[in-house]
Amino acid sequence: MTVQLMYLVAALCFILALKGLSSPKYARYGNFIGAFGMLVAVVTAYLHGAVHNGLWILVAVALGVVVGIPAARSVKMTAIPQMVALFNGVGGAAAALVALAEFFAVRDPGFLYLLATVLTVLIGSVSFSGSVVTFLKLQELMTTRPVLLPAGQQLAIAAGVSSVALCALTIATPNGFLLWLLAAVGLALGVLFVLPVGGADVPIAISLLNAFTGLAVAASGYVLANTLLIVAGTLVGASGTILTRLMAQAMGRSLANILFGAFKATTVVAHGEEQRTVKSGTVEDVAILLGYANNVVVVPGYGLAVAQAQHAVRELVAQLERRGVTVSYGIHPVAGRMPGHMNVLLAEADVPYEQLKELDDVNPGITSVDVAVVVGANDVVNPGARDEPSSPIYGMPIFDVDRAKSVVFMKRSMRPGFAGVDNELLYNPKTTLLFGDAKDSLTKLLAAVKQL
Amino acid sequence: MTVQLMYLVAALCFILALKGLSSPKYARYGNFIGAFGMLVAVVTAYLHGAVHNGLWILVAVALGVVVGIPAARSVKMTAIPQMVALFNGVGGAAAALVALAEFFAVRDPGFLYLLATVLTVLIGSVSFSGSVVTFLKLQELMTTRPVLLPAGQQLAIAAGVSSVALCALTIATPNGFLLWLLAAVGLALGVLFVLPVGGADVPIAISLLNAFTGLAVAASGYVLANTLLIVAGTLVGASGTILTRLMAQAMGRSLANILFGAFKATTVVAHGEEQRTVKSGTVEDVAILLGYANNVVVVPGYGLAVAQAQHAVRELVAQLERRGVTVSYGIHPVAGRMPGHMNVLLAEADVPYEQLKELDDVNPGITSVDVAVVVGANDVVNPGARDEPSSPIYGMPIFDVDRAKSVVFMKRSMRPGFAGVDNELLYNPKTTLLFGDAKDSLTKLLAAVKQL
Amino acid sequence: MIDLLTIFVLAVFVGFEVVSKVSTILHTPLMSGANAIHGVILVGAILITGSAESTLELVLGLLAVFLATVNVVGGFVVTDRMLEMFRK
Amino acid sequence: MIDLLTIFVLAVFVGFEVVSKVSTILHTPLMSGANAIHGVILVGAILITGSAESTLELVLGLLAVFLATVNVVGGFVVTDRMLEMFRK
Amino acid sequence: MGTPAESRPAERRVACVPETVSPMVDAGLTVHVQEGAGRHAHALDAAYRAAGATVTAEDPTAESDVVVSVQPLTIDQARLLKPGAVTISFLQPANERELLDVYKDRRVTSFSFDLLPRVTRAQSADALSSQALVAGYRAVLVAAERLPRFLPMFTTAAGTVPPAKVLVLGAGVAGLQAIATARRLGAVVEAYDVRKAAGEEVRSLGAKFLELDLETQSGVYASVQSEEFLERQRELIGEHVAQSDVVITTAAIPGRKAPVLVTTDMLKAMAPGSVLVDLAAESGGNYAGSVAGQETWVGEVLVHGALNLPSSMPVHASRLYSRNVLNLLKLMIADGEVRPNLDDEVLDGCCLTHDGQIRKELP
Amino acid sequence: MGTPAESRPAERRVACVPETVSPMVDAGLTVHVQEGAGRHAHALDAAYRAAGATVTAEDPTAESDVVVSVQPLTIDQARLLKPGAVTISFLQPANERELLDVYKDRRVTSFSFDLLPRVTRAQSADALSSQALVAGYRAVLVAAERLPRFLPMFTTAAGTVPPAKVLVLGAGVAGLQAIATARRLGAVVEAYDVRKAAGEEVRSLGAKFLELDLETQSGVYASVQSEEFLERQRELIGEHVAQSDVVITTAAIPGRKAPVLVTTDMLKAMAPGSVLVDLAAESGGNYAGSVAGQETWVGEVLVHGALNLPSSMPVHASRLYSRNVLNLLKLMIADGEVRPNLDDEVLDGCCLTHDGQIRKELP
Ligand SMILES: NC(=O)c1ccc[n+]([C@@H]2O[C@H](COP(=O)([O-])OP(=O)(O)OC[C@H]3O[C@@H](n4cnc5c(N)ncnc54)[C@H](OP(=O)(O)O)[C@@H]3O)[C@@H](O)[C@H]2O)c1
Ligand SMILES: NC(=O)c1ccc[n+]([C@@H]2O[C@H](COP(=O)([O-])OP(=O)(O)OC[C@H]3O[C@@H](n4cnc5c(N)ncnc54)[C@H](OP(=O)(O)O)[C@@H]3O)[C@@H](O)[C@H]2O)c1
Ligand SMILES: NC(=O)c1ccc[n+]([C@@H]2O[C@H](COP(=O)([O-])OP(=O)(O)OC[C@H]3O[C@@H](n4cnc5c(N)ncnc54)[C@H](O)[C@@H]3O)[C@@H](O)[C@H]2O)c1
Ligand SMILES: NC(=O)c1ccc[n+]([C@@H]2O[C@H](COP(=O)([O-])OP(=O)(O)OC[C@H]3O[C@@H](n4cnc5c(N)ncnc54)[C@H](O)[C@@H]3O)[C@@H](O)[C@H]2O)c1
Repeated sequence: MTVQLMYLVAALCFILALKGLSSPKYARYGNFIGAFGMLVAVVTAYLHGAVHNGLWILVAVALGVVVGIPAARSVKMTAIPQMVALFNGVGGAAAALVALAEFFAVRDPGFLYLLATVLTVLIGSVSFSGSVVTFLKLQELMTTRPVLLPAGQQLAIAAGVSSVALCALTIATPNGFLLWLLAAVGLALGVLFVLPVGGADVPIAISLLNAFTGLAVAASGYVLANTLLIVAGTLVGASGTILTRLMAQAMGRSLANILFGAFKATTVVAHGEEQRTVKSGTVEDVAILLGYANNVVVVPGYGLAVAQAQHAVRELVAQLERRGVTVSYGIHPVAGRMPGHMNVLLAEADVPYEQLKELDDVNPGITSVDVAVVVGANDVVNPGARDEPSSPIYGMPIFDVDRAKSVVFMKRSMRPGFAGVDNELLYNPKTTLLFGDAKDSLTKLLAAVKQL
Repeated sequence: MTVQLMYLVAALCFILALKGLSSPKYARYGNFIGAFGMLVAVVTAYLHGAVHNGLWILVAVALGVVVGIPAARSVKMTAIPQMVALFNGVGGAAAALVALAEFFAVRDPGFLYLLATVLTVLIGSVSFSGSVVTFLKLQELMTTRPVLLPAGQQLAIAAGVSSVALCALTIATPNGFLLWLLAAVGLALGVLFVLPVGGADVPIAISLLNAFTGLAVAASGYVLANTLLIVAGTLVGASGTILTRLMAQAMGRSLANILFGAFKATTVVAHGEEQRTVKSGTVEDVAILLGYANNVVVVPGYGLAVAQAQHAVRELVAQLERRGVTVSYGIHPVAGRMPGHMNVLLAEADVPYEQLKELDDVNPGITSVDVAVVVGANDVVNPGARDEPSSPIYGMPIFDVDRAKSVVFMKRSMRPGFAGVDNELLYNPKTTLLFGDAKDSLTKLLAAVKQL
Repeated sequence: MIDLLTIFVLAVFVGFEVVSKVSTILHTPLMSGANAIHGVILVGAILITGSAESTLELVLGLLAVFLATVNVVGGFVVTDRMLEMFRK
Repeated sequence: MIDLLTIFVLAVFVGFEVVSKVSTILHTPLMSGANAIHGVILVGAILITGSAESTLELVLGLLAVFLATVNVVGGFVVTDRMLEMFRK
Repeated sequence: MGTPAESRPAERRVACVPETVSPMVDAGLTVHVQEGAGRHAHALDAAYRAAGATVTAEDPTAESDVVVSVQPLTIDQARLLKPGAVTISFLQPANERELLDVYKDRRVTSFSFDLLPRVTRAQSADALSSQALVAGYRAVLVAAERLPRFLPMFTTAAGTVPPAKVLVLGAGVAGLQAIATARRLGAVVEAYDVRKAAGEEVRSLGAKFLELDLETQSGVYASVQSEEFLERQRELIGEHVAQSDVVITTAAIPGRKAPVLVTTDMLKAMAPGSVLVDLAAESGGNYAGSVAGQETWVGEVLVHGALNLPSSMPVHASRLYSRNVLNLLKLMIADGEVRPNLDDEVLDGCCLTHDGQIRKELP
Repeated sequence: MGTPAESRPAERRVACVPETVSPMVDAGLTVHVQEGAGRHAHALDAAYRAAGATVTAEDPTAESDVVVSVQPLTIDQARLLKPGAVTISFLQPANERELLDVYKDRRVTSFSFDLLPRVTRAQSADALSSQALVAGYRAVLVAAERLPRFLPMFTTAAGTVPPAKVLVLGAGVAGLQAIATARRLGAVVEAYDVRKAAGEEVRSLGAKFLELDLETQSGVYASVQSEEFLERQRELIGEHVAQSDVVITTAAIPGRKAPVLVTTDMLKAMAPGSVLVDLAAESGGNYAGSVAGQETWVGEVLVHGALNLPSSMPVHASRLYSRNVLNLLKLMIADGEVRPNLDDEVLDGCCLTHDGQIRKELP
């Protein structure tokens, strides 16, 4: 009874953890609560369940800690996604192993029990091998482009069918060997599943595999008749599924497309011309970027005027200031299409004159600017004017926003500005593009910042 | 098994129903889904559980339908709250009766079972009698003011203590008579609980009793070992509790205050001077009012200028127009503090001239205006200027917004305008007051309308 | 038993989450809808009546069935009426 | 059995509701946090190892314990690192 | 009702425009307008005729029961008035003693907009307000045209031009409108007034209110200030004047000489090319040296003594004025006849002569 | 470097203001300014001295290697120039044949802002733009002062005044600025231009662009239009002119006579008191009857033929111009000496005479 209660407490912690992790304000607390819940669960399980082999278990846990913590600590920020993939994979493997071990321990298993067992083994191994492949991809230990095996599709179908058959068979005639075979087929299936996914879709695949692992854990909960595993696994499975869908939406891909696309081996093309990639973000991304910045410079241009977004930009700036962000406007001498175009607009929107900064006010301190928001400007922030003597706009002074910590670029398309010159800044890895009419984007951004 | 599955389906429907009911867009579907789930549950229960007395049950159900539907159909919109109270009460009674009946049916009950039984009986009867009293209050069959019995507080404490004692006693020595006694004490407790609640707090009390009934149902679920009852009852209990808190917040009262206030018999004073009541709404109320209107007129005044809310009002109007609401501005000749004050402001915010309407454009069609939004104006909408020859402003033409279907009045306080004359419109039952700086209110309103 | 407790806890969460962001104007309809839902006690009433053996049980049960039915049908109908304004 | 199913359904709802409005920038931390949570399989691994009778079971169990531990500690630590930007 | 052509020099407005003829006719009046009365206000005789008025070659004063004009009638015209006739105009009682005596002798009932009580009911007849609106707007245009600088800020390839600083002294109707117009043109505006309520009003137009360390007046109208007070005020205003590119002064006290707020020293401290527009020039000037209708250079600063600015925008000024006249007339008309009831607080307030008596104390 | 006082009539700007003296000195020049050169622009001799210039009693033209001015030098001045000297000014090559011949003979290297190529690099030296900015702003002030009506809308107790309608023809730099200024003052603004891109530019200022049913030109500059085209254009513009209270015309084709867009008939159809400001008056006028520097009445409509509007706002116009001069000079200075490199596309484009040759075909 006490044990069960402790498990319930842990389950509660997990729910709260997920809840916290969904809000920027409470995300860190969420993570702590989750860790706390885990501690409760593990200690309870150890005290109550480690009847035998207590020492061995301690050793294994210690080993895990020794491996896991330094790995997580030392990984570079940019390499975190593959790390997550790896952790996910080992989780899946653990679930499969638990089900296998339990299978050998139990006598006379029932139907539902067997069903749960095979599911755990299958999903766990898919998750494991899939995760390992995504890890290899992201770590660039193999190509990041979609890998299309000669008969990949057929192979995948074959693996799928045989895994289902093996499941049925194992349930009908419970047998250790069949289960091992199922695990092997699962491993193959995982590899075949992830190989054709390429480039930008890999994180979505990781999220899906994460949800899979959650389901495997839930299924293993049935196997062990342990409510905590069921609840926690289901939570992860459900939230992971939603999350996968959200991620796919955020990248403008349909989930079905990715899932079946993977098997149909649709090539995933990188955006941009000449195969150059740009990073396009969502309103929420940008909102968080801005909301948690200290120092923001807004550089308006002709697009602000076209969109008649002067009021919208002022509202956004006011909202950011309410959050304690320091914001100023960088007014370029030739922004817009007539001298003083920006002045006219911003005066109309009642932007205080003191917030208007010129080139010489902004550029010297630009490296300490957290986010430079380029609203419908283009030529006036084109680093080519500074760096490329061959450029037709060479020699025009610009706002050096490429030296800011990050750049948000609002425009409708990849078209160049007045001078017709391509802008290197668009392809800068620091730059997040927010496509769409400036007024629209700003209005949405305002709403999103308010939600933070 | 099928039965259980059907119950699960019903539980699912209830969850979806509550989810739907929390969003204006899906509220009606939510209600339908709830009703559908109920149908599933009841039919299942009947087919599976009505081993005996099937006909009797049908008769009772038919009677219930015959009484319930006409009552719900014919009640006037203004009398709906008391109807809800009544329905809630009979629900509580039913729960108590079920627990009683079950008590007489079962042999050799365990501790938890008994606990659940006494809780059901107690809470059910509190909910029943409490609801009846709120019904009487709202229907004005008794005074709506807090009723303070001579020793009300002592009585309530006595009833509370004796009910706890009776519970303990019943669990210790299961006995039908004690249970009946408990029910009686519960009834008394319910009456004592609600009597001191007055005026504006009655709906909050209803909501709390509603949550109580939910808990009673959940407890009866334990008694009957029926998961559906547990889930549905808990859902209602939990959401009802949250809802009660939200309602209290919306009225600016703390829940604790109301709960203990009820026993401490704090008088609830109506707002306003000379005991006249005004209706002050929340931003969300007003947002829904506006968002679902067809025809809105905004009447700005000096307060708009003081708050410098010209941009904010334009944004709100733009958002409403995006929702398909027709909006115009009523510009009074002497609004503000200089001729053309409103023109200057609204031109600055780039409000198109065509949207500015004069007295003669607005007044003739005012009765078909769904909402008139008075933003920091006062004298120019004071019906006294039209109706009261003794008023110092008698004879000034006004916007007849009191003839619109409803009025939203944004101002910071109950202070009068330039002329220093009290404004009857503030006390008009059609009027919802939104207190606070106009710019603030408008900005919040904008956010709220976007959420619809 | 612990399973029922788990169910209870989870249901509490669902109940909290699901209504946590409701706007004021929906307070009353939501309350009324929830009110109709707890009319599910009708299921309990039917079950108890269906297995009633003494007259007392029968009478209590039938009364409960009647009251619960009123709760259910009245609740849903009244909620629907309140929601008419959202028909748009 | 049906209780476990109910638990499952309710947990699905809680899972859905709880993350339904998360902003893009939190996608990765949330995924990573959820990932750490499914490391709760460690509990299963401990239980199974704790009652292991054959060597096979023991080996499998210990391997599972090790892997699950990596999942748990790595997951929480890495999530925390990602969330550093929200410290403000 | 008769509308003679304005005969005072440089008056370009007209007391009745074609648009208001038809409501007057509806009210039961026959309207006579002198030929060419609306000439400066671009109101053609043909338009008057089309609206239902009779255009007379001669001055219609002698034949009319009601004579409306902007400026007071001349003594000669006044002598033509029918006994018991009604006149409506600005009368500037302090300057027009002789005229009043004529009115008194001829038992004329004369109304002056200068004296109209500023109660809510009378707002629609408040010609002081409507003409102050015009004056405030024009004052900024006059200043902007004379200023050798931009009012708005411009960031251009040829350098950045800072916004001009405009200081408005006196925030009555004209002052507020000047603030609004200067802000529209992009200037940075500061304003000052002795009245307490003015602070909020100024800020409500987005301008800065100067909080001087002076006891200031509450109430709607400014009253006469002591010379010490003004001395102290000038001290405090001084530095703000020096930092401004444009100063517009509108401070007035009803019926009195305007307070002196700006001194020659202050002007000398302003940037070369700056402009002062003194709307109070006609009542003595907020700068002692300003002369109504003249521009003078004080060092490198141009001082524009405003003379009848509303008249420089005759079309709309006349239209507003003419509406004010109509609305005042409506208060007097009963059963199609002009029969002013002097029990009415509004008419009582602005009636100067009636039945052979001068009804107000003159300053 | 020398800056003579402007000697052409009614020129109030100056080619070098005190603010730009010190950067010029920094660039290695010695700056001579004629006494009183900055008088109209409120730039005092003392200020020049303080900034590091030498103020000379005589015209410094004869002693200078570089002579900067706003208007072209007079023939007499040109005769004084050192051989090989550099001059910078507007030159209006079409009207100044004789001067060019003098320059040619004296082997003067002359640069004209009229011809500056409008490439990105040259923007900071683009005096046509900077002066057009001033002209566009002033045009609206001129119109607003002359209009007997309000530009903004007012709802007052004395009735509602509708906003004035302003029509801007030609949406180049000056036209766009006129649009912006008129909008600031609250007018309802429409505009038209033959260039395709102008539509978006006009709308980006919140004004309405007239979509006429004409094939219109793409590209940055307008080219010469056929007479049929103009005929058709006038037809379509006609009714918009009639409905406007103010028309501001700025249409120009570089180096040519301005296209005629407005006819007398159109003006006659406007409301009495309306105003036309023709910024193209100096190059023939967008209305054939407008004369630069004169105001004429066409029926009840006032036609203002603008003459050198930037000069009416000398302080800021000079400041911008002087910055343009500085920025152009910077392109010529190498090692502290003025040595224009005519391979530079910008200098090449605006160099009219060099080394005894006239380098451009004159129209
Ligand atoms: N200031 C002057 O006096 C003057 C006069 C003439 C020329 N110029 C020249 O104009 C240029 C000014 O630079 P700039 O940076 O201001 O403008 P720009 O370089 O022309 O860039 C404007 C950008 O705004 C985007 N845009 C247009 N409409 C938009 C909308 N509705 N929403 C969001 N984005 C929109 C366009 O991209 P999308 O199409 O992809 O949206 C474009 O990239 C300079 O090259 C300057 O030399 C200036
Ligand atoms: N137009 C003219 O030429 C002129 C000139 C002089 C006088 N008047 C007179 O001024 C009056 C104009 O009428 P009106 O209806 O425009 O104004 P009003 O009657 O003076 O009412 C203004 C209302 O705005 C509220 N308010 C002030 N600041 C606010 C803020 N920051 N946020 C929200 N509300 C705010 C005030 O209530 P709280 O304090 O409770 O917020 C007040 O009730 C008329 O009586 C007119 O005769 C007009
Ligand atoms: N209730 C109504 O219907 C109504 C109508 C119009 C105006 N008013 C009010 O009447 C008042 C006066 O308006 P007005 O334009 O006729 O005033 P005005 O022309 O008589 O004076 C102009 C301003 O100068 C100010 N002033 C006087 N001495 C000053 C000094 N030493 N320093 C600085 N400022 C000084 C006055 O306070 C006033 O604001 C205002 O409050 C206005 O709102 C009311
Ligand atoms: N790239 C740069 O650095 C830069 C700098 C300044 C200006 N410009 C561009 O140069 C162009 C011209 O500017 P400007 O002010 O010198 O022009 P301008 O003074 O030569 O002419 C004014 C306007 O008149 C228009 N026009 C000519 N014939 C017309 C007709 N028949 N009807 C109507 N309109 C007619 C022209 O299209 C032009 O827009 C604009 O596109 C401007 O944006 C570019």
